[in-house]
This record gives sequence, structure tokens and C-alpha cells, in this order.
Amino acid sequence: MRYLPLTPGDRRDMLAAIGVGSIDGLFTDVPKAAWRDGLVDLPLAQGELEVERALRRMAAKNVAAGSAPFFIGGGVYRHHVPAAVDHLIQRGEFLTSYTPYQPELAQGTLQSLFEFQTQVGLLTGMEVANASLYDGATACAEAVAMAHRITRRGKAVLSGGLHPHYREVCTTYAQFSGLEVGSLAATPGATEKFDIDDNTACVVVQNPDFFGELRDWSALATRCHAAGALLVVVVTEIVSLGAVKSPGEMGADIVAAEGQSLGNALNFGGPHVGLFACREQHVRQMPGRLVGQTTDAEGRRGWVLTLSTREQHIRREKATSNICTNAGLCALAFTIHTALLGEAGLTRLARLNHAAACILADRLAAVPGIDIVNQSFFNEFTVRLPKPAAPVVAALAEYGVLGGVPLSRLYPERDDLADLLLVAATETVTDDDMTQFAHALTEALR
Amino acid sequence: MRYLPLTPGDRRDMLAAIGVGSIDGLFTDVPKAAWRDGLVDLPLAQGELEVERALRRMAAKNVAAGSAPFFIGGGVYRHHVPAAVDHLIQRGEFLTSYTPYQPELAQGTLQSLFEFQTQVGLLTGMEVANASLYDGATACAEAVAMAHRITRRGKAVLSGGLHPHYREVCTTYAQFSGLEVGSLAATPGATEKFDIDDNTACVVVQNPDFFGELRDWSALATRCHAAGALLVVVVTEIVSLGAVKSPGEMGADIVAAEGQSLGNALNFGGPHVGLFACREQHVRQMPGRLVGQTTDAEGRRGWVLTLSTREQHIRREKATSNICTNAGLCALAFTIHTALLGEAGLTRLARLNHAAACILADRLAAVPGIDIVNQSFFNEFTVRLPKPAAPVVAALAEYGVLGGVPLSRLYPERDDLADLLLVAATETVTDDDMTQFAHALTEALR
Amino acid sequence: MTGWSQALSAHPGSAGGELQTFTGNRGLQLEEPLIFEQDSPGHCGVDLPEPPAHRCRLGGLERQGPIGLPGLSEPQVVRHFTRLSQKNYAIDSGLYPLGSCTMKHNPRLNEKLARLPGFADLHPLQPEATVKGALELIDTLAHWLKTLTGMPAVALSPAAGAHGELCGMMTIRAALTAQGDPRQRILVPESAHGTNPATAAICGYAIDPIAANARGRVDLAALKAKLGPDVAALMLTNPNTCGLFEDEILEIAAAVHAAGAFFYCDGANFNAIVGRVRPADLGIDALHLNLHKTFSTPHGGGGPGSGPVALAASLAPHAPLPWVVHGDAGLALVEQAKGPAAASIGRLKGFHGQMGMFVRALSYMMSHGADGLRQVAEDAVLNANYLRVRLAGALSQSYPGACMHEVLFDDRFLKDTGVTTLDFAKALIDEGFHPMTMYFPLVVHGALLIEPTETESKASLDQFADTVNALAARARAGDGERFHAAPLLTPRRRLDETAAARKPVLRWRPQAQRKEAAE
Amino acid sequence: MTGWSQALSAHPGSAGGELQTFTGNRGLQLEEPLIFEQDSPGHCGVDLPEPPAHRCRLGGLERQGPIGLPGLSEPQVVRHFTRLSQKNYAIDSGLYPLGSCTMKHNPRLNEKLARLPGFADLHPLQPEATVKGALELIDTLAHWLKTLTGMPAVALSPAAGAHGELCGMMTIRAALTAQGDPRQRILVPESAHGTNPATAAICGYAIDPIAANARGRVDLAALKAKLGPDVAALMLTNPNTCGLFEDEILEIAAAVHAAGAFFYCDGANFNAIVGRVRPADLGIDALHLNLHKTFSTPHGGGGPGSGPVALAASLAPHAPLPWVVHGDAGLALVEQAKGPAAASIGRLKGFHGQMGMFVRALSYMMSHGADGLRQVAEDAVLNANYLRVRLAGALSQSYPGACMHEVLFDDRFLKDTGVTTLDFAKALIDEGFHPMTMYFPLVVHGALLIEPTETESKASLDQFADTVNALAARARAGDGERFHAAPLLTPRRRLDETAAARKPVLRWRPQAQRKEAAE
Ligand SMILES: Cc1ncc(COP(=O)(O)O)c(C=O)c1O
Ligand SMILES: Cc1ncc(COP(=O)(O)O)c(C=O)c1O
Repeated sequence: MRYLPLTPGDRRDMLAAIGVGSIDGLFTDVPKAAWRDGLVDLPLAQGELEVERALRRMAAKNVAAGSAPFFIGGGVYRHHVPAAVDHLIQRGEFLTSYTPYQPELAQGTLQSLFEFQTQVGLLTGMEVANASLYDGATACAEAVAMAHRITRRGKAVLSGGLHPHYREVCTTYAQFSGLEVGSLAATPGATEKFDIDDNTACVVVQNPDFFGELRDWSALATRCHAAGALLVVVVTEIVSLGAVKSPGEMGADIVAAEGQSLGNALNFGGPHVGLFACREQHVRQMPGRLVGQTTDAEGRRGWVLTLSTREQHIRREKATSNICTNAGLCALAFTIHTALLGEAGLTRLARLNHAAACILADRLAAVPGIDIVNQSFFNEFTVRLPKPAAPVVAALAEYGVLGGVPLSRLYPERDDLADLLLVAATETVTDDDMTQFAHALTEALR
Repeated sequence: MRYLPLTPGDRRDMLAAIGVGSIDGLFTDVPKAAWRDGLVDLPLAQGELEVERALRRMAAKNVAAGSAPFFIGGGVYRHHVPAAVDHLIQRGEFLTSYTPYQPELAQGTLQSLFEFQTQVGLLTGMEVANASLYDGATACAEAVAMAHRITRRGKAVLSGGLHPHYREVCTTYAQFSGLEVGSLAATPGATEKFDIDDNTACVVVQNPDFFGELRDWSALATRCHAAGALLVVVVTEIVSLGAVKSPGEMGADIVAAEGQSLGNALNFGGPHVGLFACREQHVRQMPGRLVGQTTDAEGRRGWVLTLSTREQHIRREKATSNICTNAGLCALAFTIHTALLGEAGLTRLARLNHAAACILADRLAAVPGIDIVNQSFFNEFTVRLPKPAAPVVAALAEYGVLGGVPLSRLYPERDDLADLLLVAATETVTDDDMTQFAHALTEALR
Repeated sequence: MTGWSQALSAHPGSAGGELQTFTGNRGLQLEEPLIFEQDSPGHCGVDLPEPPAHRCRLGGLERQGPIGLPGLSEPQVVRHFTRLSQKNYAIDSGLYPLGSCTMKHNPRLNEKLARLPGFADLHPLQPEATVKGALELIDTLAHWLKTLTGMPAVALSPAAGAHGELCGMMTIRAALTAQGDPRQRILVPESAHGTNPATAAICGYAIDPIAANARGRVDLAALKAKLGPDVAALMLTNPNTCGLFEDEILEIAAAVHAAGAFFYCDGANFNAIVGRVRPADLGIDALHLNLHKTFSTPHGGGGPGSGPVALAASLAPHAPLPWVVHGDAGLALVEQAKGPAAASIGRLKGFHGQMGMFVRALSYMMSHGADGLRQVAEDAVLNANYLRVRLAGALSQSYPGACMHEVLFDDRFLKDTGVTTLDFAKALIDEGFHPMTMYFPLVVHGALLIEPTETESKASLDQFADTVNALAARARAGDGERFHAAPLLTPRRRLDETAAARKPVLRWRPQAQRKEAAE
Repeated sequence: MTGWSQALSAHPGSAGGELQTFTGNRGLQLEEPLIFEQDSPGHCGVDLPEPPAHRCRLGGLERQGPIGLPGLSEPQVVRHFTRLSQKNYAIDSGLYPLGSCTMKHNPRLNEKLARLPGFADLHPLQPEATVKGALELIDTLAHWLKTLTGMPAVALSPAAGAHGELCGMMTIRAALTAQGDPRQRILVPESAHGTNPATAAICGYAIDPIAANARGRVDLAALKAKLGPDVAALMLTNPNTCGLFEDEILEIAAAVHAAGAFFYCDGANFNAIVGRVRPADLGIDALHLNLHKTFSTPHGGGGPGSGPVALAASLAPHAPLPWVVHGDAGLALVEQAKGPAAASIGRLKGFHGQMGMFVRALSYMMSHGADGLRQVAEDAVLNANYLRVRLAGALSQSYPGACMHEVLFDDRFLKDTGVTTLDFAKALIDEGFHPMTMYFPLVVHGALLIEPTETESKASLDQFADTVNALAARARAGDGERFHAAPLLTPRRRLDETAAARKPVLRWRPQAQRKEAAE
């Protein structure tokens, strides 16, 4: 087998050196009842050519986003990732290394994560950021748990504008933790009324919200702080921060975000990269790994994993989280893409996205029977169709257009949202794509 | 512009440091008559996204070999290249380095070329090989020139079974060198009669020959040597040497081969990699670079470019060749693929190719009106159709089958070859491909 | 940039040779500042067109100040990260015997296939009709994992091992709650990985540690003594973190089940038994697999991973969303806790799991096949035992006898040498090896846990063994200095972790701000 | 494997630190034997199925003995070549100021696009109807090159610069022959690259060197004196290899043409003028371009390259095959020397040229555009001149005044230091820089030719200048030892090139055979 360096001869020599007659001699601790002599019932080894053929056949049964006019967002956004990013993250020294437990052999990973933490801090407007979590949804759940630890209060209030998956993950994570998670109803376009009392650990809001509406949470931040609660701000489209006021500027205490938009492919939903940032005063309550600066035996600057007393491998059940493996390589991709963009690039990228969405909104508004629900938006907005959105989206796919997310997919129980369609446009959308979309939509609504 | 690190500010500061008022001040040696203030008439800079779109559009107008049952050979063969090969050759340290003029900074390139030279020597059965030439055709022309230098004789005789492009390149190279190049007529299947006299520098033959026939040139080697001429053996399908008697075993003095089959894509004909090997006694007449083993200041083994007194940068007009840049990275791909295959892999790969061709031959022989011309072959053979092959191949393409090379494309002046079709099968051909081919051919011949 | 400052800071007689350089570079070992220290304001490594004219809809929420990101061109960025990568050690560069981490070869075929547009360029919210191949891949992966574990169901959405633990323990709590009593305690061996107790705590359970017996396994008597009606589950790692197979596992399972508790198994060490032993046959109710260990998806310097959880029939109904089910219209996605999924614990992660890892893992499994996977386990165990005997003379093995895929030593062999486990590990770095796992598991003193994996050749193991033995001899010969000073030959020498934690510097700040922060 | 042998061979007090290691590895700097020394007989890094049953048609020509290739698994091969790569310096790792080689940033976009199946997985003998996009790409590339050179035709098949020279000189000889007299002599400046005279010789011409004037340019008077009815052509490099623009080039062209000869220009240094000066406007009849220099296709440690030749109308009919022409059915391939191509010199290479390089070069040109390409020339020249002034104090410039894209120094600044150009270059290696081109061109003593290219930042140039200046000071301070010993910090120290040439070992041989060979 191509991946196994031992030859039959090696195996014989090694068994002899060990002093057992056969490999079975090394499995004697396995109870007889669980012992299997034969192979499991699965196909035998195959060469690259055969495996590649089989998986290409599966891949060919999907419609790749790039092969059609594409307008889907909803927490995952299709951006152009420069070729240099994928080249660099595939370098074996990055790709095939483990968590940097031996800093002298991992300065590359550590320095890039230190750069990542700095970039996330700058983008979110927060003081400190960790070295990544699984994704935005789990980062949100960790934020709620962290607020719970900090405030020792029993209630979390989730905005109805929070991504439904984030809401669900928060609920799942908290269900056995003694924290009560309350969620407001989703009401696209409407403004929400949060009641905050002295048992409120945190309020969790999103900007832009799930329906694309831009929200200034500054006033809410003031209210939260007055009530001794924390404000958690979620960002699912990190590129928006190139154009939009940052959570830090709004007074957020914790920011949980999805970083996929920078450096990472759609990947059918994973792997993505969770961003997590907060105020310096709360750093010791933070989940996840942190890279810190230090010096070596010769006084030269270097980097190490630090504050690990927060973590499970030291603190065990008292840890701030159980997370170990995170999203390191996706964080590296994020860092490289962000480094390539820089201040000028990221702000322009954001303006390009906004421009594309504005133009699309105008195009769609011109389609008979369609209303734009949003007052404001970044690169995604909600439209009301004259009929249920789900079948329309299916029809659009028939026309070869991937035309957004019908809200009914995420709110099946909400008949009042059935006609709503969530539509996104990024820098990858061409004018021709928009024309095809508008045309197909007109057809589909006939 | 993303590839240019200098900022407008840098440019200003640097011009000041240099002491010129503007960049034009550094181009004052350009004659006024040739001075251009404006831009050349070409499009302006574009981003990755735009450039990628434009080139993808062009690529989409081609039928990729992998997208259709594929049976084309004729000196370029479609083999499966393991993913590790392309990953490794893209490592910046290999991809973006220059010719190893500073050995202390290029031991990686030098050692891999030393391994390449050894592999080529082993495969061809020759004593020494160089570090690659452009491709098989130019390697063949260099072999003829080398024989000319060694024997100081005025005539080269080319077999009619030599790849027509190789024949043409030999003729082009030699046309002003005072060497007379005679070529026998192409006669698929027939045995050739070479007349060798005391002015014959070399005889150039190929195995398998262009029509796929296997030839044992041992007797010819004896004749050549008796007459003081050299035997040059060409191999266009290097994989054949995993199953077939090597040129060295036949007594070749020089081997010129195409290495594309190992590690390299079809690339529409280039870049490929020219292999060049000969007897040790002639090494100082060899063209191209050579890597040699040596020791460093601490007595440790290392590698350097050597015997460069043969080369143009030292010998100028007396050099053995004018070649400078060669096919380094393609040679590396060849070396990695060959290292992955090893003895067991390469011999099996060769047997797989032969098996595929044998089975295809049987399938095609069953198609009404078709004759297999070859007595023997490796992975490619010639079939006679009941009508001109060119239109048939065009028809096959319509059926979505890339069904071989009509000899008329390479011998347009030879009506007697018009019905002949050159067909190849490698390990990448499936049983289903063959069925489609046979079926489409039956249809096309209706 | 570095340069003079660097030259000045480096002082004569420092390691790596008397020669000091002006740049601080040392031949091919190149210094590299932070991207923030290479800022060319206004510069950009990506060319984007001017945004077309449009009516702004930002609703007055424009960002106020600059972000503060540096501007670099593409060549600078490519060089920056190339140089950083060159400061890393990786499985591609050499042996990486990090116990419990299964650092095996990562085939590039898997990288290639995971990047096929049909997988990588697929949006999780596309209409189901446009992602049938993705569902087929997920279902095929599930089939392989179910067959290898012998268990009827597998939850694929967990993003890593610890996430899988959370998934498994939550399904257990959900099942117990459905029975009317979630119970209070989780039994966890002291040798367990930190994620086990941490996970149990998130599920609202109290952790009750169980001691190991003299043979490094769970003390069955102690376990039975602790079992009771308030015990929700046992979290056991098998093979355990001492590299030993729990030979009384059937009795353990029986006892746990007799107490009405569930048996959760941490499958991080599945590499030792894949294709040879099916966890279901050991009485396990829930087990997570680390696709980034056993099934070779790259660790990427810390992640991403994927931690599918195999579940017994009793726990399957509580599996997290989404589910991929066989409907009459072929495969279908269940995204809501209704109908068949009514008892689901809910969603653990956004969307459908780590698809990119699924592709890699399936490619890996199909490449090996049933025969190759069994060989993986056998070679992994063979390599570990070969090292065990090669090192037996010099190192002190914690528990005598054969091991599974990894072998555990403690620091008795360093007694009275003044050399610590840490020193010893750092000396290995100078020799061009990544050290073994240090100080884990906690059950032995100064642990050195060595896991070579099956993708190391005998020659590689021999060179490692020769080196470790030679270093041990050197330590016993009293050459302590050489160890305290180590590593001497890396881009940075030993780094001060205490100072880093005392006054944390967690991000770069421009000089000005940094002063403020200091005040 | 290395290991003990290595440890023994290394002796105390050797450079790179007093510390000796057992493995010979030094931290991240890893030793690696030849693949032939890692042979596991019978092993294989590729899994292939058993060949199906078939009737053998090898006609008795089966290979007799084994080939002699070693057997390795994939992990071993990946590690082997990863380690080898780590012993290389590259443009991705740092400044690579190799004069006349134009080592600029290689964008990865170009690598990605060259690998599109529509280009890479295309066979040169496919039916023309199935490769229309390939012909379009070739035609588009030709359009860009013709526009940039101002010349009416371009031959794309040459595989590199020297091959382009051959192409150009053959078309010249063909044109002269058509006029009735091929003539005998080619005039070549002494500063020319070795490929120039070598190429002329292959075309059957005698080489007649022309001297340079005090300003490092062609001595016009000397040139005119040598011109005559037997002169076939002048081969001139412009900007020349001293990094200078031939300011009398129009007079030169006029004189050459007046003598009935052709004006061939070596365009290897086109980077200095691309987008700013069109060779056609300089009176040039033929000029080759190195796509692997000016247009950034990667050098790959020696190749592949691509050397298109721009041709004047008088030479175009003789261009080599194949041609891509605009027919009434769109683009078409002309593969035979008939009809319009009747006067072609014939085929210079198999198939249609270096398609893979064409894709990369076009991607590069489209990315820059007319504006970006002009900026390339300007920044390349600016960077070279900036280094010129930064180094003016310490080094001895061969020809005063401004330079183009590269600046030439000689070894006068090392006079009486005992330090040679070679020593100086090797010291730069320890500092983490690739040296400049040494001892070329031959017209000055101990030449140091520095070409930074436009893709270096000012910070990078400053660090390089600081280092060179410091080293020069050190050399003049009499610290010759440090230079003779250099490099001290690379995986191998100075290598003995003389010994290598005296008794060439050009391939690995198994011990046994090696003995024989020795006898
Ligand atoms: C025994 C054990 N359990 C659990 C884990 C946690 O797995 P992950 O890092 O994938 O979350 C690890 C990983 O180090 C482990 O070794
Ligand atoms: C001035 C000059 N001419 C010609 C050449 C030869 O070009 P190539 O190496 O592409 O054959 C070179 C390359 O080094 C060169 O610098």
C-alpha cells in the first residue's frame, strides 16, 4: 500500500526484534469476544486513479457555485480568494504540522496566529482575539457561556435577527448548563425590544442581521452595561467590517464572528473559521488558544501559546471551554488573504460588495411583484415575492440560477416568512449574472 | 499593481536619492526617435478575477483529454500523475529558484538532478545522462550533432520509423552545419535497409518506432560499430522501458528520449523534458548541464554543476551546444514520479499499458473493415481503415471520442498512408472507453 | 525590517556558531518581521476595480476610522508566509512522534480532491437538488465509519474530537433525561485527556476520577465501587492514553450498563485498532473519531478537524442536526428537530459539518480499503512496539509489556541527571526530530509519550531510536549543560513561556498605542 | 541513512557552532540521503491494479534484467523532496539579484491557470476543432508580444532564449541564402552572453568579436570597421549585459543595414524597457524574449523556459513551423512547409511550443496591462539605480552613470584585500541573500552584476545595500578569513568544484559497481 513504508521483510525483522511470533501477538489484550480475524465488509485498497474517478463522479452530481449565476449568502459568502492563499496554506510546513506545542519548531504557525489575532482585533474593533474557534455559530455559543461565567447571571437574550443556526447552537450548548436562553421572534426589518434585567448575562445581536439589515447597537450596549449585562455582537459576513461601523465602536463586550469570507472556500459549510474577540479585562475568561509574544534565551522576540491555564489540558473540568483542535489552517488562510488585501484592499472589497448588492436590489426591485424588505444592507438583503419562495428558488435552479435562500428553509414553521427570499451579491457577481437572475425570476414568477 | 512593491512615495524618495527629477531621467540613453510617452496599445491592468475569467473562457473552448475517451499518442502520452508530484514541484524552493550556479544555496535542485541523471541512466541502460534538454525532438537533433563532432563524419541516416517531428528538427538543426541528413521513407511495419559507409556519422532509429512497432536494433548497433558509426536510439514513450529491452542493451551509443510520460502533463505539446544519455567515453562531447558529486569544506558529500567547459558560458562558440535554460522542473517531476513508482511500479505500469493496448487492439480488430498493421507493439499501434483516417477522426470527435492520430496529419504528402490511424492506450483508459471507441468507430465507418 | 538591530542584539559566543551576521539571517534561516512592521500605507496585494456607481444603502452605519491593516504587495506577502513556514517542523519534514496526536502522512491526493469545485465551491444552502453528490459523499463516509465501528449510526457534524465528545455526552444526557433522570456523575480515569472532564462539565455533570491499576488500566474494582444510580456515564479512552488496550473492557462495559449508565469511548486512539476491532463489539455506546488523526486529514497547525460520533441505537434518536436520510426520493437532508429527528439534541454547529474533511477522509479510507486500514492498525502498533524495545534499555517504560500504537515512558531514567523531560525533548529538537508528547498523561511523572504511526519507515525509527539512546547516555554521563541549553540550532532558542503569561502581549500594537498600553 | 556515520564525519570546531549532533541534522536543517540509498526492494509509492489478462505483443523484446530503481513509499518520497527543497534558496525566500536572469516574483495565479484541464490536459495532436481555445490563447499571446516589440511577426515555438537565438539566426541565414549569399561572419560584442556565439556557430558562421568603448557600449567606429559584405548579422544585447542601453543603437542599426547585414537583438534584458521602448523602433530585425525572465514564468531551478522571437517582415516568411494563422474558418494551424510557409526554416521543436509557459506569460501580461508593464520597466530600472547609488561608496562601478535594470561592478574595491569576487559572494550567502551574478560579463575583472528586478521592495533593497556595504567594509578592514571560509551557515559549506570536474561522478552506483568503476 503506497502510504505504508514497512515491507513484509521489515515486519518480519521487527516482530523478531520485539520477540513475538506474529502481529496477533501484539493484540492479545483484545478480548476474544471482540476479536476479528477477517476483514471488515468494505471495498479493498484502490489506487489514486480509481479513487479520483469515484470521487469525481460524486462531485459531478453537484452544481458548483461557480458554474451558475450565484446569489446565496445566509452566513456563507462566495468571494474570490487570491491564488497565493491556497498555494501558501498547502505548504507542508503549515499543512502537516500539529498545534504549536513546541514553540522552537513552530515559530511560523505562532507568528502567523499572532498576526491573525491582531487582524481580528483590528477588524472587530476589540482589544484581544483568540487563535480561532470552529466556526461562527460555535463562537457565538462560547460567547454566551463566557458571559454566563463573567456575570454569573442566568439568562441570555438572543435577537430575532441572529442567524438561526447560531441561535440553535447556542440553545444546544446551553441546554444542560443551567443557563436559560431566550430568543426573540424573527421579524425582518422591524426593530426589536429587548428586556434586560439583573439576571440577564448577555444580549446577543448580529450586524448586519440575518436578513441583511444594518443595525447600530450602540444604544443597546449602553443599556446592557447600565444593567450589568454584556453585549455580544455577531458578524457572519466579516467583509462588511471593511465598510461598516465595527462592533467595538458600538461598545460590544464580546464579538463572535465567521471568518470564512476571507481566505476560505464555501466548502458546503465547513471547515470555516470562528473569530472570537473581547475586551482585555475578560481575557482570562476567554475560550480557545492564545498566542503571546515573548523572548528566547538570547533575548530575541518570539511567540508561544499562552494563558493555557484557561484551557482543558491544564484546568480540566474547570476550563473555559473544552475546545482543543480549532480552525488553524482556515485562520492562516484568513490571515494571508487579509494581509494581501490590507487596509486599501479590504475597504475597497467591502465597497465593491455593497455596490453589487445595491445594483442587484435595483434590478430586482424592477421585477414585477417584488419588494425589497430592507431599509439598509451591506451585500445581502431580503425580498418579498408574490408567492412562496421555496418553489421559486427551485424553479430558478432549473433555469441555471442559484438565486438565494428561501427563508422557509430556515423557518419552516413561520408561514408569514414563506414568501421571503434572502439574496446576496459579492464582487464575484457579474452584470450578466444579475441580468440572468432578474430574467429568470421574472419567468419563475409568471 | 499587486505585484509591484514600490509605492508612489518610495519612487519619489528613491528618485531623490538617485538625484534625478523623474523616471525619464533614467531613460535618457533611449534615442529620441524611439522614445514613447504614451502607453502601448494594449488593455490596462486587470485583477485576478478578471484575468481568470478571460483565460477560463479560452480553456472552455478546448476539449480536455480527460473529458472524453482518449486514444492519442504519437510521442505524447496521457498517464496518471500522482498528486504528490504536482504538489512537490510547486514548492517555491523548487519552482522559483534559478539554475544552481551557487551550489551552497541549491543542494536541493542539484541532488534531485543527480537522482534524475541516475534514473535516466538506469532506464536507458546507458552509463551517463545529462540534466535534461528541451524535449525529445531537440535531444535527437543534439545527438546527431554530437555524433558529427565525435566521428567527424558528414552524414546522418534517419530511420523512416523516427517520429516525423524529430526528423524535421534534426533537418532544421543540421541544415547549416555541413552535415548531410538523409532520411528513409516511412513504411509502417516494414523492415528497413540502412546503408552505412565510412562517411556515416550515425544512424538514428526509434523504439518502439513511430508506428508502434517494436524493433531490436542490436544487429544494427554491431553494423554501425563495425563501420565506425554511432547508433542513436530514440524513445518517445519512456514508460515502454519498464517492459522493453533498453537501448543500452541493444548497444546504442547515444539515447535521445522524451520524458513527458513520467510526471508531466500533455500541456498541448510543451513544456516536456528531453532525456539524453550516452557512453561514459563520450561525456565530454555531451550537450547540456551535468551535475556531479563532490565534497564540501568539511568533507561532507554534496553536488555541483560540473564539466561546464563543454558549455557555452565557458566555451562560447566552441561549446558542445548553445543550450542554457533546459527543462529543470519537468525533470524534477520526472524524478519524483519515477521515485514513487520505483522498480515494481514502473514495470507494472508498463505491463498495464501494454495490456490496455493489447485489449484495445483485439477490440478494434473486431470492428468490420479494420486491420491491425503491427506485428508487435507496446502501448500504441497502427490500424488500417477502409477509408481516409482524417475525416474518421473528425467524426469520432463528434461522437465525443478522441480516437488517435491520422497519419495524414504528419505525412500529408503520402497518399499511401492516408487510411492509417495511430492509436494509443495507457493505464488511464477504461474498459468503457474502449467500448465507446469501438462503437463510435463502427458508426463512423458506416 | 530586521538588519542592524538584529546584528547588535545577537551577542558573540551565542549558539549556532561564533559567526554573527548583519541581517540576523543565518544562511537559509531567514528572519522575518510582522506584516504590521512592513506596512506601505495605501499599498495592496489585490487589484480590485473601482466600485460602479450605486446608491449607498449603508443607512449611516459607515465605519468611522481606518481599520489599521498594513498594506503589502503580493511578492512581500508570499515571501513573508514562505519564510514563516520555513520556521515550522512538519510531518512532511520528519518523524513527529507526538503521542495521542497520530501525526501520520497526509496524502496530497486528498487535498486535490477536497478542492474539486463540486465539493469546495458548494454552498450549504443550495437547493438540495443541486447537492446530491455531496449528500452521497456524506452517506458513503457514514457507511464506512459505521462499518468500521460496528455501530448503527454516526453523527457527522462535530468539528473536532472535543466537539464529538460534547455531541456524545449530550446524546447520553438526552437519553437519560428521556428516561426521567439525567443523573449527576461522570466517571473519568485520571489518565483521560483534558477534553473529557471539560466536556462532561459543559453537560452539567460532576466529574468523578477513577484511579488506574498497576498495569495502567482502569481499576475494575475501583470502578465498580464508584458506579451507582447517579452515574450517568463512564468516559473511557481505548486504547488509553498510556498506549494500552483496556483488556477488561467487556467487564467494564457490563458493569457500567448494569448500573444503568452509558459507556462513552474517546476514540482518539482508534488508529491502533481500525479494521481489526469494532468498538461496538466492546460494548461501547458512543465513540468519537478524529478524522484528523486516524484518517489523516491534515492538522494544519492546530485545525481544522472533524469528530464524527458513532452511536448505539439507544442514542441515535438524539443525534444532532442535520441528518442525511434515505428518503424515497433518494438521500435527503433533515434540518429540523421534527418527525424522525424530534428527539435530536439540536444543532451543534453551523450547516452540515466539515465537508472538506469528509472528502479527505473518504479518499483516505477508499485508498486503503478494508485490507489497508487493518494494515494501518497493525503497522502502527508494530512501529510503536519496535520503538519500545529499541528504547527499553535507555528509557524507563511506565508499564511493562507490549503497547498499542504508542508507548509511554516516564522520567525515572533521568533521575539524578538534573535533566528534565522538557530538557530532553528540547535536545531532540537540535537532532532534527519533533519531540514526543511531554507531561501527558498526568498519571506518570515526567511522561514521554511516543507515537510513531504507521507511516514511518524502519530506517526512520532506527535513526530516532539511535538518537534517543545516545542522548539518554549523554544525560546519564552528566552532560546536563547541553540539555539545559537546548535547543541551540533552531531559529529561536528556548522561549520564555512564564514571561509570556505574566504580562501577556496578545497582539501587535503601533508604537504609540503600545506606550499608552504600557502606562 | 545518515546518522552515526554523519556524526563521526563531522568534527568538533566546525562552523555552525561547537555543537555536534548525532544525526547530522541541525534543528530544522535536515540531512537527506539519495533515494537510491533508501531502497526497500519491492516497495512502491503508487498502487496499480494487476494487468488484466491479455495476449502479449512485445514480440520477444521484453526487457532482460531489472532496471535498478529503488522502491519507496509515498511518505518517504514526499519527505525526501520536501527536505531537498528546504536546501534551496528561491525568489519566494528572498532577494535573488542574479544579473541577467531577471529573478522576479512568480505569481501563483499563473500556476493555477496553466493547470486548467482545458490547457494542461490537451494533446498537441487532437483534432483542431477540439483545441480552438488553445489557438486563441497562442494568437492572443502573439498579439501582445507583437505590440510590445512593434514587430509584425513572432515565432512562438522556441523553448528558451538560446533556442530563440537559433530560430532568429536561422531565419537570417535563410533570408540571406534566399538573396543568394548566406555570408560568413557574425559580429558579437565581447560582453555577449555565451549563447550568442554558440548559436552563431551552430548556424555555420564565424564569430567576430567587437570591442566595447570606454562607456561599456559597442564601439561604433570599431563596428563600422568590421562591417563588410561578408558580415551576415550583428548580435547585440540591448540593454547590454553591462546593464547599459546602447545609446548609439540607431547608428548601429543603420550601419548594419547599410552593409546588407541583419540586426539580431538578444532580448534577455527586455525587462528594462518593456512597455516603454519598442525594439522595432530601434531598427532591430529579430529579437528573442525570455518569457521566463521578463514575463515571470518560473525558472524552476533551470527551466523550462520559452523564447519567442519577434521578426521583421523581411524575416517572417522564414519563421519556424508551426504557424497559427487567421484563416476564413477562424484560427488554423500550419504544420507543413508549404503554401504561405514554404520558406520556413522548418521545425525547431516537437509540436507547438511551450504552451504551459504561454498561459503563464499571458496571465502575467493581462494582469499588468499596458500601464503595469511600463511600470515594470520603470521600477526595475529605478530599483537598480537605487542600489547603484546605495552601493556607490563601497563598491567599484565599472561604468559611471545611470544604469538600466541591472548595475555592474568589478572587483577593484577588493584590491589588496585578498578577498575575491567569489569569496564576497559566498559571504552574502551567510547573510541570507542569493549572490549577484559573478564573473559575467567577461569584459570587466571579477564582475558583480546586480539585478534586483521590480518586485523587490525598498526595504528589501535597503537591507541588501546595508549588508553589502558592511561586508565591503569588513573586507577592507582585512577580515579576509571570514570571506575565505564562507559560507559557514548553509547545509553544505563551500563545495569543491575542481575535484568534481577532475574525476566526474555523474550518477549513483551501488557499492559493488562503484568498486568496479574504481578499478
Ligand atoms: C485522547 C484525546 N482525546 C480528545 C482529544 C481532543 O480532540 P480534538 O483536538 O480533535 O478536539 C485529543 C486530541 O489531542 C486526544 O488526544
Ligand atoms: C543575455 C542572455 N542571453 C541569452 C540567455 C539564454 O537564455 P536561456 O537561458 O533562456 O536559453 C541568457 C540567460 O541566461 C542571457 O542572460
